[in-house]
Amino acid sequence: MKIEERDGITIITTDERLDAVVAPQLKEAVSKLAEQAETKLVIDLEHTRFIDSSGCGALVASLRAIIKSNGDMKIANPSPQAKTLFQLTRLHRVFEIFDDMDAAVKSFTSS
Amino acid sequence: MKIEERDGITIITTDERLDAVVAPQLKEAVSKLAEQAETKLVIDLEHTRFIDSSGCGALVASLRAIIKSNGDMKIANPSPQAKTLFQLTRLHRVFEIFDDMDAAVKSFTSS
Amino acid sequence: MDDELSVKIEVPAEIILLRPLDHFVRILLGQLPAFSGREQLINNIELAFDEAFTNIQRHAYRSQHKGPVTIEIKVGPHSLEFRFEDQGQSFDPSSVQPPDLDQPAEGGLGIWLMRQVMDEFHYHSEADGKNVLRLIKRFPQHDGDSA
Amino acid sequence: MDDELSVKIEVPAEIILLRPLDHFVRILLGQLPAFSGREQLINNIELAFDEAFTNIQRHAYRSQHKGPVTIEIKVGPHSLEFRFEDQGQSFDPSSVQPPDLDQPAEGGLGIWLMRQVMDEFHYHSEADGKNVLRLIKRFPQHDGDSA
Ligand SMILES: Nc1ncnc2c1ncn2[C@@H]1O[C@H](COP(=O)(O)OP(=O)(O)O)[C@@H](O)[C@H]1O
Ligand SMILES: Nc1ncnc2c1ncn2[C@@H]1O[C@H](COP(=O)(O)OP(=O)(O)O)[C@@H](O)[C@H]1O
Repeated sequence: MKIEERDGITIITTDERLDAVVAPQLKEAVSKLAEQAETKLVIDLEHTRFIDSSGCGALVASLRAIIKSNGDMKIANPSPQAKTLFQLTRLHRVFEIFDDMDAAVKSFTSS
Repeated sequence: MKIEERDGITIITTDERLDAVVAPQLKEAVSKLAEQAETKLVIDLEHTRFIDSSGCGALVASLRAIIKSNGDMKIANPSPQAKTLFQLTRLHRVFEIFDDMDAAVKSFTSS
Repeated sequence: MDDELSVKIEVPAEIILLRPLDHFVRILLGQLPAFSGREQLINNIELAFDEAFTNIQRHAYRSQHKGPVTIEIKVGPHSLEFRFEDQGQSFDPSSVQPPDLDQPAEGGLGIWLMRQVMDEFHYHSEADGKNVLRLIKRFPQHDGDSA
Repeated sequence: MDDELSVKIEVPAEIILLRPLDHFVRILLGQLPAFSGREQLINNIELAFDEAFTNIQRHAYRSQHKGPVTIEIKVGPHSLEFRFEDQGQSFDPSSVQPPDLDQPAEGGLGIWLMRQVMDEFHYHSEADGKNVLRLIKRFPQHDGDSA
Protein backbone atom coordinates (compact mmCIF):
# COMPACT_ATOMS: atom_id res chain seq x y z
CA MET A 1 0.00 0.00 0.00
CA LYS A 2 1.31 3.42 -0.94
CA ILE A 3 -0.07 6.80 0.16
CA GLU A 4 0.76 10.03 -1.64
CA GLU A 5 -0.68 13.50 -2.03
CA ARG A 6 -1.06 15.22 -5.36
CA ASP A 7 -2.58 18.71 -5.63
CA GLY A 8 -4.59 18.36 -2.47
CA ILE A 9 -5.87 14.90 -3.32
CA THR A 10 -4.70 11.87 -1.36
CA ILE A 11 -4.11 8.74 -3.39
CA ILE A 12 -3.89 5.31 -1.82
CA THR A 13 -2.54 2.70 -4.19
CA THR A 14 -3.33 -0.78 -3.00
CA ASP A 15 -1.19 -3.88 -3.64
CA GLU A 16 -1.91 -6.99 -5.72
CA ARG A 17 -4.54 -8.16 -3.26
CA LEU A 18 -6.97 -6.26 -1.06
CA ASP A 19 -7.86 -9.11 1.27
CA ALA A 20 -8.16 -10.00 4.94
CA VAL A 21 -4.38 -9.62 5.29
CA VAL A 22 -4.32 -5.92 4.43
CA ALA A 23 -7.90 -4.78 5.05
CA PRO A 24 -7.08 -3.64 8.62
CA GLN A 25 -4.15 -1.54 7.34
CA LEU A 26 -6.33 0.21 4.79
CA LYS A 27 -9.02 0.96 7.36
CA GLU A 28 -6.48 2.34 9.78
CA ALA A 29 -4.75 4.49 7.18
CA VAL A 30 -8.05 5.98 6.04
CA SER A 31 -9.33 6.59 9.55
CA LYS A 32 -6.15 8.62 10.17
CA LEU A 33 -6.72 10.59 6.97
CA ALA A 34 -10.31 11.22 8.06
CA GLU A 35 -9.10 13.00 11.18
CA GLN A 36 -8.70 15.94 8.87
CA ALA A 37 -11.93 17.40 7.54
CA GLU A 38 -12.80 17.38 3.84
CA THR A 39 -10.19 14.85 2.76
CA LYS A 40 -10.28 14.11 -0.94
CA LEU A 41 -9.30 10.49 -1.36
CA VAL A 42 -8.82 8.25 -4.38
CA ILE A 43 -8.26 4.54 -3.87
CA ASP A 44 -6.25 3.44 -6.88
CA LEU A 45 -6.87 -0.24 -7.57
CA GLU A 46 -4.63 -0.35 -10.63
CA HIS A 47 -2.31 -3.00 -9.17
CA THR A 48 -5.06 -4.89 -7.35
CA ARG A 49 -6.03 -8.08 -9.09
CA PHE A 50 -8.13 -9.52 -6.30
CA ILE A 51 -10.50 -8.19 -3.62
CA ASP A 52 -12.39 -10.28 -1.07
CA SER A 53 -15.22 -9.45 1.33
CA SER A 54 -12.73 -8.13 3.89
CA GLY A 55 -11.41 -5.77 1.22
CA CYS A 56 -14.95 -4.66 0.37
CA GLY A 57 -15.59 -4.11 4.05
CA ALA A 58 -12.48 -1.96 4.36
CA LEU A 59 -13.60 0.13 1.38
CA VAL A 60 -17.07 0.62 2.86
CA ALA A 61 -15.53 1.57 6.22
CA SER A 62 -13.19 3.98 4.44
CA LEU A 63 -15.99 5.70 2.56
CA ARG A 64 -17.96 6.05 5.81
CA ALA A 65 -15.04 7.57 7.69
CA ILE A 66 -14.21 10.03 4.92
CA ILE A 67 -17.80 11.15 4.39
CA LYS A 68 -18.29 11.59 8.11
CA SER A 69 -15.58 14.23 8.11
CA ASN A 70 -17.08 15.90 5.03
CA GLY A 71 -14.55 14.51 2.61
CA ASP A 72 -15.15 12.30 -0.39
CA MET A 73 -13.68 9.07 -1.69
CA LYS A 74 -13.47 7.73 -5.23
CA ILE A 75 -12.26 4.45 -6.60
CA ALA A 76 -10.10 4.20 -9.72
CA ASN A 77 -8.95 1.40 -12.02
CA PRO A 78 -10.94 -1.58 -10.78
CA SER A 79 -9.77 -4.94 -12.17
CA PRO A 80 -12.26 -7.25 -13.88
CA GLN A 81 -12.49 -9.21 -10.62
CA ALA A 82 -13.17 -6.03 -8.62
CA LYS A 83 -15.84 -4.91 -11.09
CA THR A 84 -17.59 -8.27 -10.89
CA LEU A 85 -17.45 -8.22 -7.10
CA PHE A 86 -18.72 -4.63 -6.83
CA GLN A 87 -21.59 -5.51 -9.13
CA LEU A 88 -22.47 -8.70 -7.28
CA THR A 89 -22.52 -6.83 -3.96
CA ARG A 90 -24.12 -3.75 -5.59
CA LEU A 91 -21.28 -1.67 -4.20
CA HIS A 92 -20.96 -0.16 -7.67
CA ARG A 93 -23.97 1.94 -6.70
CA VAL A 94 -22.33 3.00 -3.44
CA PHE A 95 -18.84 3.86 -4.66
CA GLU A 96 -18.00 6.40 -7.32
CA ILE A 97 -15.85 4.30 -9.61
CA PHE A 98 -13.69 5.57 -12.47
CA ASP A 99 -11.87 3.58 -15.11
CA ASP A 100 -8.82 5.77 -14.90
CA MET A 101 -7.00 7.97 -12.46
CA ASP A 102 -7.46 11.18 -14.42
CA ALA A 103 -11.23 10.90 -14.38
CA ALA A 104 -11.21 10.17 -10.66
CA VAL A 105 -9.05 13.22 -9.92
CA LYS A 106 -11.06 15.47 -12.25
CA SER A 107 -14.28 14.43 -10.54
CA PHE A 108 -13.05 16.32 -7.48
CA THR A 109 -12.05 19.54 -9.20
CA SER A 110 -15.26 19.77 -11.15
CA SER A 111 -17.45 19.44 -8.07
CA MET B 1 6.00 -19.72 -25.15
CA LYS B 2 5.96 -17.58 -28.26
CA ILE B 3 7.97 -18.09 -31.46
CA GLU B 4 8.49 -15.34 -34.02
CA GLU B 5 10.88 -14.49 -36.79
CA ARG B 6 12.42 -11.08 -37.23
CA ASP B 7 14.91 -10.33 -40.04
CA GLY B 8 16.04 -13.89 -40.33
CA ILE B 9 16.42 -14.39 -36.60
CA THR B 10 14.06 -16.66 -34.69
CA ILE B 11 13.04 -15.44 -31.26
CA ILE B 12 11.53 -17.74 -28.65
CA THR B 13 10.02 -15.84 -25.75
CA THR B 14 9.54 -18.09 -22.75
CA ASP B 15 6.81 -17.72 -20.13
CA GLU B 16 7.02 -16.82 -16.44
CA ARG B 17 8.63 -20.14 -15.62
CA LEU B 18 11.00 -22.35 -17.61
CA ASP B 19 10.55 -25.50 -15.54
CA ALA B 20 9.83 -29.21 -15.86
CA VAL B 21 6.32 -28.34 -17.08
CA VAL B 22 7.49 -26.58 -20.24
CA ALA B 23 11.03 -27.86 -20.76
CA PRO B 24 9.86 -30.63 -23.13
CA GLN B 25 7.96 -28.07 -25.25
CA LEU B 26 11.03 -25.87 -25.60
CA LYS B 27 13.22 -28.81 -26.56
CA GLU B 28 10.71 -29.96 -29.16
CA ALA B 29 10.25 -26.52 -30.66
CA VAL B 30 14.00 -25.99 -30.98
CA SER B 31 14.64 -29.42 -32.41
CA LYS B 32 12.11 -28.57 -35.13
CA LEU B 33 13.85 -25.27 -35.81
CA ALA B 34 17.17 -27.12 -36.00
CA GLU B 35 15.90 -29.19 -38.90
CA GLN B 36 16.83 -26.18 -40.97
CA ALA B 37 20.56 -25.50 -41.20
CA GLU B 38 22.12 -22.32 -39.79
CA THR B 39 19.20 -21.25 -37.65
CA LYS B 40 19.84 -18.04 -35.74
CA LEU B 41 17.96 -18.32 -32.47
CA VAL B 42 17.51 -16.00 -29.52
CA ILE B 43 15.84 -17.30 -26.36
CA ASP B 44 14.26 -14.23 -24.79
CA LEU B 45 13.96 -14.75 -21.03
CA GLU B 46 12.47 -11.31 -20.39
CA HIS B 47 9.24 -12.71 -18.91
CA THR B 48 10.90 -15.65 -17.20
CA ARG B 49 11.28 -15.16 -13.48
CA PHE B 50 12.25 -18.72 -12.62
CA ILE B 51 14.30 -21.50 -14.25
CA ASP B 52 14.96 -24.93 -12.76
CA SER B 53 17.34 -27.73 -13.72
CA SER B 54 14.85 -29.05 -16.29
CA GLY B 55 14.83 -25.57 -17.86
CA CYS B 56 18.63 -25.50 -17.88
CA GLY B 57 18.63 -28.94 -19.45
CA ALA B 58 16.27 -27.78 -22.19
CA LEU B 59 18.51 -24.79 -22.92
CA VAL B 60 21.60 -27.02 -23.13
CA ALA B 61 19.74 -29.43 -25.41
CA SER B 62 18.58 -26.49 -27.55
CA LEU B 63 22.07 -25.09 -27.94
CA ARG B 64 23.35 -28.55 -28.91
CA ALA B 65 20.67 -29.08 -31.53
CA ILE B 66 21.14 -25.64 -33.07
CA ILE B 67 24.94 -25.87 -33.19
CA LYS B 68 24.77 -29.33 -34.70
CA SER B 69 22.96 -27.87 -37.70
CA ASN B 70 25.47 -25.01 -37.94
CA GLY B 71 23.21 -22.41 -36.39
CA ASP B 72 23.74 -20.40 -33.25
CA MET B 73 21.73 -19.63 -30.14
CA LYS B 74 21.91 -16.65 -27.81
CA ILE B 75 20.11 -15.92 -24.58
CA ALA B 76 18.68 -12.48 -23.77
CA ASN B 77 17.29 -10.78 -20.66
CA PRO B 78 18.04 -13.28 -17.90
CA SER B 79 16.30 -12.54 -14.59
CA PRO B 80 18.33 -12.28 -11.39
CA GLN B 81 17.33 -15.86 -10.60
CA ALA B 82 18.44 -17.07 -14.05
CA LYS B 83 21.76 -15.26 -13.72
CA THR B 84 22.42 -16.81 -10.32
CA LEU B 85 21.52 -20.25 -11.63
CA PHE B 86 23.67 -19.91 -14.78
CA GLN B 87 26.59 -18.86 -12.62
CA LEU B 88 26.12 -21.65 -10.10
CA THR B 89 26.02 -24.24 -12.89
CA ARG B 90 28.72 -22.37 -14.90
CA LEU B 91 26.34 -22.29 -17.83
CA HIS B 92 27.19 -18.59 -18.16
CA ARG B 93 30.41 -19.82 -19.83
CA VAL B 94 28.49 -22.07 -22.18
CA PHE B 95 25.71 -19.74 -23.31
CA GLU B 96 26.20 -16.37 -24.94
CA ILE B 97 24.07 -14.21 -22.71
CA PHE B 98 22.98 -10.63 -23.39
CA ASP B 99 21.29 -8.20 -21.06
CA ASP B 100 18.99 -6.95 -23.79
CA MET B 101 17.42 -8.12 -26.99
CA ASP B 102 19.16 -5.58 -29.21
CA ALA B 103 22.61 -6.75 -28.20
CA ALA B 104 21.60 -10.38 -28.74
CA VAL B 105 20.29 -9.65 -32.23
CA LYS B 106 23.29 -7.49 -33.15
CA SER B 107 25.66 -10.25 -32.09
CA PHE B 108 24.40 -12.23 -35.07
CA THR B 109 24.72 -9.52 -37.70
CA SER B 110 28.22 -8.59 -36.58
CA SER B 111 29.53 -12.13 -36.79
CA MET C 1 -17.68 -37.16 -8.11
CA ASP C 2 -15.21 -38.95 -10.37
CA ASP C 3 -11.99 -37.66 -8.87
CA GLU C 4 -9.30 -36.79 -11.29
CA LEU C 5 -7.16 -34.95 -8.80
CA SER C 6 -7.26 -34.86 -5.03
CA VAL C 7 -5.14 -32.72 -2.74
CA LYS C 8 -5.13 -32.50 1.03
CA ILE C 9 -3.59 -29.63 2.96
CA GLU C 10 -3.26 -29.27 6.72
CA VAL C 11 -2.41 -25.84 8.02
CA PRO C 12 -2.84 -23.83 11.19
CA ALA C 13 -5.62 -21.21 10.97
CA GLU C 14 -3.21 -18.34 10.50
CA ILE C 15 -3.85 -15.45 8.18
CA ILE C 16 -0.32 -15.78 6.75
CA LEU C 17 -1.53 -18.95 5.02
CA LEU C 18 -4.37 -17.19 3.16
CA ARG C 19 -2.31 -15.97 0.21
CA PRO C 20 -0.19 -19.09 -0.30
CA LEU C 21 -3.40 -21.15 -0.27
CA ASP C 22 -5.33 -18.82 -2.58
CA HIS C 23 -2.45 -18.85 -5.05
CA PHE C 24 -2.19 -22.62 -4.86
CA VAL C 25 -5.84 -22.88 -5.85
CA ARG C 26 -5.64 -20.21 -8.56
CA ILE C 27 -2.55 -21.66 -10.21
CA LEU C 28 -3.87 -25.21 -10.04
CA LEU C 29 -7.18 -24.25 -11.65
CA GLY C 30 -5.43 -22.09 -14.23
CA GLN C 31 -3.69 -25.19 -15.57
CA LEU C 32 -6.84 -27.31 -15.88
CA PRO C 33 -8.39 -27.54 -19.34
CA ALA C 34 -11.87 -26.99 -17.85
CA PHE C 35 -10.80 -23.49 -16.78
CA SER C 36 -8.93 -22.45 -19.86
CA GLY C 37 -9.98 -18.90 -20.77
CA ARG C 38 -12.38 -18.75 -17.83
CA GLU C 39 -10.70 -16.12 -15.72
CA GLN C 40 -13.91 -14.99 -14.08
CA LEU C 41 -14.76 -18.51 -13.02
CA ILE C 42 -11.30 -18.89 -11.48
CA ASN C 43 -11.68 -15.51 -9.71
CA ASN C 44 -15.01 -16.57 -8.25
CA ILE C 45 -13.73 -19.90 -7.02
CA GLU C 46 -10.64 -18.26 -5.53
CA LEU C 47 -13.00 -15.84 -3.77
CA ALA C 48 -15.13 -18.60 -2.28
CA PHE C 49 -12.02 -20.43 -1.11
CA ASP C 50 -10.62 -17.24 0.39
CA GLU C 51 -13.86 -16.49 2.25
CA ALA C 52 -14.08 -20.01 3.65
CA PHE C 53 -10.53 -19.96 5.00
CA THR C 54 -10.85 -16.42 6.34
CA ASN C 55 -14.04 -17.31 8.19
CA ILE C 56 -12.46 -20.30 9.90
CA GLN C 57 -9.48 -18.21 10.95
CA ARG C 58 -11.62 -15.32 12.11
CA HIS C 59 -14.76 -16.97 13.47
CA ALA C 60 -14.22 -20.67 14.17
CA TYR C 61 -10.91 -19.90 15.90
CA ARG C 62 -11.67 -16.25 16.74
CA SER C 63 -8.39 -15.03 15.16
CA GLN C 64 -6.49 -16.19 18.23
CA HIS C 65 -6.40 -19.90 18.73
CA LYS C 66 -4.48 -21.00 15.67
CA GLY C 67 -6.16 -24.38 15.47
CA PRO C 68 -5.85 -26.86 12.64
CA VAL C 69 -7.64 -26.54 9.31
CA THR C 70 -7.71 -29.49 6.93
CA ILE C 71 -8.50 -28.59 3.37
CA GLU C 72 -9.31 -31.04 0.62
CA ILE C 73 -9.49 -30.02 -2.99
CA LYS C 74 -11.03 -32.46 -5.40
CA VAL C 75 -11.27 -31.79 -9.09
CA GLY C 76 -13.32 -34.13 -11.21
CA PRO C 77 -14.23 -33.93 -14.87
CA HIS C 78 -17.46 -32.05 -14.21
CA SER C 79 -17.02 -30.33 -10.87
CA LEU C 80 -14.73 -29.17 -8.14
CA GLU C 81 -15.12 -29.59 -4.40
CA PHE C 82 -13.49 -27.85 -1.46
CA ARG C 83 -13.81 -29.46 1.95
CA PHE C 84 -12.73 -27.46 5.00
CA GLU C 85 -12.52 -29.10 8.39
CA ASP C 86 -11.92 -27.18 11.61
CA GLN C 87 -12.15 -27.95 15.31
CA GLY C 88 -13.21 -24.53 16.48
CA GLN C 89 -16.48 -22.81 17.26
CA SER C 90 -19.36 -24.13 15.20
CA PHE C 91 -22.25 -22.06 13.87
CA ASP C 92 -25.55 -22.40 12.09
CA PRO C 93 -25.32 -20.97 8.59
CA SER C 94 -29.10 -21.06 8.18
CA SER C 95 -29.39 -18.50 10.97
CA VAL C 96 -27.05 -16.07 9.20
CA GLN C 97 -29.12 -13.33 7.62
CA PRO C 98 -28.31 -12.52 3.99
CA PRO C 99 -26.85 -9.03 3.68
CA ASP C 100 -29.11 -6.09 2.87
CA LEU C 101 -27.31 -4.89 -0.22
CA ASP C 102 -29.10 -1.55 -0.04
CA GLN C 103 -27.46 -0.91 3.32
CA PRO C 104 -23.78 -1.60 2.69
CA ALA C 105 -22.11 -2.86 5.84
CA GLU C 106 -18.53 -3.55 6.74
CA GLY C 107 -19.10 -7.28 7.03
CA GLY C 108 -21.61 -10.04 6.56
CA LEU C 109 -20.83 -10.82 2.93
CA GLY C 110 -18.68 -13.94 3.23
CA ILE C 111 -21.23 -16.74 3.46
CA TRP C 112 -23.52 -15.02 1.01
CA LEU C 113 -20.68 -14.65 -1.53
CA MET C 114 -19.74 -18.32 -1.22
CA ARG C 115 -23.35 -19.26 -1.97
CA GLN C 116 -23.50 -16.81 -4.89
CA VAL C 117 -20.44 -18.04 -6.70
CA MET C 118 -20.53 -21.76 -5.86
CA ASP C 119 -23.27 -24.26 -6.72
CA GLU C 120 -23.46 -26.01 -3.37
CA PHE C 121 -22.72 -24.96 0.21
CA HIS C 122 -22.93 -27.61 2.94
CA TYR C 123 -21.98 -27.19 6.58
CA HIS C 124 -22.31 -29.60 9.46
CA SER C 125 -20.75 -30.21 12.85
CA GLU C 126 -19.78 -33.68 14.02
CA ALA C 127 -20.07 -35.16 17.50
CA ASP C 128 -16.30 -35.06 18.05
CA GLY C 129 -16.20 -31.30 17.57
CA LYS C 130 -15.26 -31.24 13.90
CA ASN C 131 -16.95 -28.74 11.66
CA VAL C 132 -17.09 -29.49 7.96
CA LEU C 133 -17.76 -26.99 5.18
CA ARG C 134 -18.15 -28.27 1.64
CA LEU C 135 -18.29 -26.04 -1.39
CA ILE C 136 -19.02 -27.47 -4.81
CA LYS C 137 -18.78 -25.87 -8.22
CA ARG C 138 -20.02 -27.60 -11.32
CA PHE C 139 -18.21 -26.63 -14.47
CA PRO C 140 -20.26 -24.83 -17.07
CA GLN C 141 -20.88 -27.18 -19.98
CA HIS C 142 -20.95 -24.54 -22.66
CA ASP C 143 -18.37 -22.11 -23.89
CA GLY C 144 -18.06 -18.68 -22.43
CA ASP C 145 -17.10 -17.28 -19.10
CA SER C 146 -20.22 -17.72 -17.02
CA ALA C 147 -19.98 -18.21 -13.30
CA MET D 1 13.72 -27.01 15.46
CA ASP D 2 11.37 -24.71 17.33
CA ASP D 3 8.41 -24.85 14.98
CA GLU D 4 6.65 -21.61 14.38
CA LEU D 5 4.65 -22.84 11.45
CA SER D 6 3.98 -26.32 10.16
CA VAL D 7 2.14 -27.27 7.00
CA LYS D 8 1.41 -30.69 5.54
CA ILE D 9 0.40 -31.26 1.95
CA GLU D 10 -0.61 -34.53 0.32
CA VAL D 11 -0.69 -34.58 -3.45
CA PRO D 12 -0.35 -37.10 -6.25
CA ALA D 13 3.02 -37.00 -8.00
CA GLU D 14 1.67 -35.12 -11.01
CA ILE D 15 3.58 -32.40 -12.78
CA ILE D 16 0.46 -30.19 -12.74
CA LEU D 17 1.06 -29.76 -9.00
CA LEU D 18 4.59 -28.39 -9.41
CA ARG D 19 3.62 -24.77 -10.01
CA PRO D 20 0.87 -24.52 -7.40
CA LEU D 21 3.29 -26.00 -4.84
CA ASP D 22 6.22 -23.80 -5.84
CA HIS D 23 4.02 -20.72 -5.60
CA PHE D 24 2.67 -21.80 -2.24
CA VAL D 25 6.22 -22.00 -0.91
CA ARG D 26 7.36 -18.75 -2.54
CA ILE D 27 4.41 -16.73 -1.30
CA LEU D 28 4.58 -18.19 2.18
CA LEU D 29 8.29 -17.39 2.51
CA GLY D 30 7.82 -13.95 1.01
CA GLN D 31 5.57 -13.03 3.93
CA LEU D 32 7.97 -14.19 6.64
CA PRO D 33 10.08 -11.49 8.30
CA ALA D 34 13.19 -13.73 8.03
CA PHE D 35 12.96 -13.49 4.24
CA SER D 36 12.14 -9.84 3.89
CA GLY D 37 14.32 -8.34 1.14
CA ARG D 38 16.02 -11.70 0.55
CA GLU D 39 14.74 -12.47 -2.92
CA GLN D 40 17.74 -14.61 -3.84
CA LEU D 41 17.31 -16.75 -0.77
CA ILE D 42 13.65 -17.30 -1.64
CA ASN D 43 14.59 -18.14 -5.24
CA ASN D 44 17.10 -20.72 -4.06
CA ILE D 45 14.70 -22.37 -1.66
CA GLU D 46 11.97 -22.43 -4.31
CA LEU D 47 14.50 -24.08 -6.62
CA ALA D 48 15.41 -26.81 -4.11
CA PHE D 49 11.73 -27.47 -3.45
CA ASP D 50 11.01 -27.61 -7.19
CA GLU D 51 13.88 -30.06 -7.82
CA ALA D 52 12.79 -32.33 -4.98
CA PHE D 53 9.21 -32.56 -6.21
CA THR D 54 10.23 -32.95 -9.84
CA ASN D 55 12.59 -35.81 -8.95
CA ILE D 56 9.91 -37.71 -7.08
CA GLN D 57 7.49 -37.28 -9.97
CA ARG D 58 10.08 -38.22 -12.58
CA HIS D 59 12.28 -40.79 -10.85
CA ALA D 60 10.57 -42.25 -7.79
CA TYR D 61 7.33 -42.69 -9.74
CA ARG D 62 8.91 -42.73 -13.22
CA SER D 63 6.50 -40.02 -14.50
CA GLN D 64 3.75 -42.63 -14.84
CA HIS D 65 2.52 -44.05 -11.59
CA LYS D 66 1.06 -40.95 -9.97
CA GLY D 67 1.70 -42.14 -6.44
CA PRO D 68 1.29 -40.09 -3.30
CA VAL D 69 3.74 -37.45 -2.12
CA THR D 70 3.47 -36.05 1.38
CA ILE D 71 5.20 -32.75 1.88
CA GLU D 72 5.82 -31.10 5.21
CA ILE D 73 7.03 -27.55 5.48
CA LYS D 74 8.28 -26.41 8.86
CA VAL D 75 9.45 -22.89 9.48
CA GLY D 76 11.16 -22.13 12.76
CA PRO D 77 12.82 -18.96 13.98
CA HIS D 78 16.25 -19.99 12.67
CA SER D 79 15.63 -22.50 9.92
CA LEU D 80 13.25 -24.06 7.48
CA GLU D 81 12.72 -27.74 6.71
CA PHE D 82 11.07 -29.52 3.80
CA ARG D 83 10.22 -33.17 4.24
CA PHE D 84 9.13 -35.16 1.19
CA GLU D 85 7.78 -38.66 1.53
CA ASP D 86 7.10 -40.94 -1.41
CA GLN D 87 6.33 -44.64 -1.88
CA GLY D 88 8.06 -45.10 -5.19
CA GLN D 89 11.45 -46.32 -6.36
CA SER D 90 14.21 -45.56 -3.86
CA PHE D 91 17.77 -44.61 -4.75
CA ASP D 92 21.13 -44.01 -3.17
CA PRO D 93 22.03 -40.32 -3.38
CA SER D 94 25.63 -41.05 -2.39
CA SER D 95 26.05 -43.03 -5.60
CA VAL D 96 24.91 -40.09 -7.74
CA GLN D 97 27.97 -38.49 -9.32
CA PRO D 98 28.18 -34.71 -9.06
CA PRO D 99 27.86 -33.08 -12.48
CA ASP D 100 30.99 -32.21 -14.44
CA LEU D 101 30.27 -28.52 -14.93
CA ASP D 102 32.86 -28.32 -17.70
CA GLN D 103 30.80 -30.78 -19.73
CA PRO D 104 27.30 -29.35 -19.63
CA ALA D 105 24.73 -32.12 -19.83
CA GLU D 106 20.98 -32.11 -20.24
CA GLY D 107 20.41 -33.50 -16.76
CA GLY D 108 22.08 -34.52 -13.56
CA LEU D 109 21.88 -31.15 -11.81
CA GLY D 110 18.92 -31.66 -9.48
CA ILE D 111 20.47 -33.34 -6.45
CA TRP D 112 23.61 -31.26 -6.75
CA LEU D 113 21.58 -28.01 -6.86
CA MET D 114 19.58 -28.99 -3.77
CA ARG D 115 22.86 -29.58 -1.91
CA GLN D 116 24.29 -26.30 -3.17
CA VAL D 117 21.45 -24.07 -2.08
CA MET D 118 20.32 -25.84 1.09
CA ASP D 119 22.35 -26.50 4.24
CA GLU D 120 21.33 -30.10 4.79
CA PHE D 121 20.20 -32.92 2.51
CA HIS D 122 19.06 -36.19 4.10
CA TYR D 123 17.55 -39.17 2.33
CA HIS D 124 16.58 -42.56 3.64
CA SER D 125 14.26 -45.40 2.80
CA GLU D 126 12.13 -47.12 5.40
CA ALA D 127 11.28 -50.80 5.67
CA ASP D 128 7.67 -50.22 4.63
CA GLY D 129 8.71 -48.75 1.30
CA LYS D 130 8.61 -45.10 2.26
CA ASN D 131 11.37 -42.83 1.03
CA VAL D 132 12.04 -39.66 2.98
CA LEU D 133 13.95 -36.63 1.74
CA ARG D 134 14.68 -33.81 4.15
CA LEU D 135 16.07 -30.46 3.11
CA ILE D 136 17.05 -27.89 5.70
CA LYS D 137 18.00 -24.27 5.29
CA ARG D 138 19.32 -22.21 8.17
CA PHE D 139 18.54 -18.54 7.90
CA PRO D 140 21.52 -16.24 7.50
CA GLN D 141 22.01 -14.36 10.76
CA HIS D 142 23.40 -11.20 9.23
CA ASP D 143 21.94 -8.67 6.88
CA GLY D 144 22.30 -9.01 3.16
CA ASP D 145 21.09 -11.45 0.59
CA SER D 146 23.46 -14.36 0.95
CA ALA D 147 22.33 -17.85 0.15
N1 LIG E 1 -16.39 -21.03 9.67
C1 LIG E 1 -17.14 -20.41 10.61
N2 LIG E 1 -17.13 -20.85 11.90
C2 LIG E 1 -17.88 -20.24 12.83
N3 LIG E 1 -18.69 -19.20 12.58
C3 LIG E 1 -18.76 -18.72 11.34
C4 LIG E 1 -18.00 -19.30 10.30
N4 LIG E 1 -18.26 -18.62 9.17
C5 LIG E 1 -19.15 -17.69 9.49
N5 LIG E 1 -19.47 -17.72 10.80
C6 LIG E 1 -20.45 -16.86 11.49
O1 LIG E 1 -21.35 -16.35 10.51
C7 LIG E 1 -21.30 -14.93 10.46
C8 LIG E 1 -21.43 -14.42 9.04
O2 LIG E 1 -20.27 -14.75 8.30
P1 LIG E 1 -19.96 -13.98 6.95
O3 LIG E 1 -21.14 -14.01 6.08
O4 LIG E 1 -18.72 -14.60 6.38
O5 LIG E 1 -19.68 -12.47 7.34
P2 LIG E 1 -18.56 -11.88 8.30
O6 LIG E 1 -17.43 -12.85 8.33
O7 LIG E 1 -18.19 -10.58 7.69
O8 LIG E 1 -19.21 -11.72 9.64
C9 LIG E 1 -20.01 -14.56 11.14
O9 LIG E 1 -20.05 -13.29 11.72
C10 LIG E 1 -19.84 -15.66 12.16
O10 LIG E 1 -20.57 -15.39 13.32
N1 LIG F 1 13.43 -38.82 -5.55
C1 LIG F 1 14.11 -39.72 -6.26
N2 LIG F 1 13.72 -41.02 -6.29
C2 LIG F 1 14.38 -41.93 -7.00
N3 LIG F 1 15.49 -41.66 -7.70
C3 LIG F 1 15.95 -40.41 -7.72
C4 LIG F 1 15.29 -39.38 -7.00
N4 LIG F 1 15.97 -38.22 -7.19
C5 LIG F 1 17.01 -38.54 -7.98
N5 LIG F 1 17.02 -39.84 -8.31
C6 LIG F 1 18.04 -40.54 -9.13
O1 LIG F 1 19.22 -39.75 -9.10
C7 LIG F 1 19.60 -39.32 -10.40
C8 LIG F 1 20.15 -37.91 -10.36
O2 LIG F 1 19.12 -36.98 -10.08
P1 LIG F 1 19.31 -35.44 -10.39
O3 LIG F 1 20.61 -35.00 -9.84
O4 LIG F 1 18.12 -34.73 -9.91
O5 LIG F 1 19.42 -35.34 -11.97
P2 LIG F 1 18.32 -35.75 -13.07
O6 LIG F 1 16.99 -35.70 -12.40
O7 LIG F 1 18.47 -34.73 -14.13
O8 LIG F 1 18.71 -37.12 -13.53
C9 LIG F 1 18.34 -39.48 -11.23
O9 LIG F 1 18.64 -39.70 -12.58
C10 LIG F 1 17.66 -40.66 -10.58
O10 LIG F 1 18.18 -41.86 -11.07
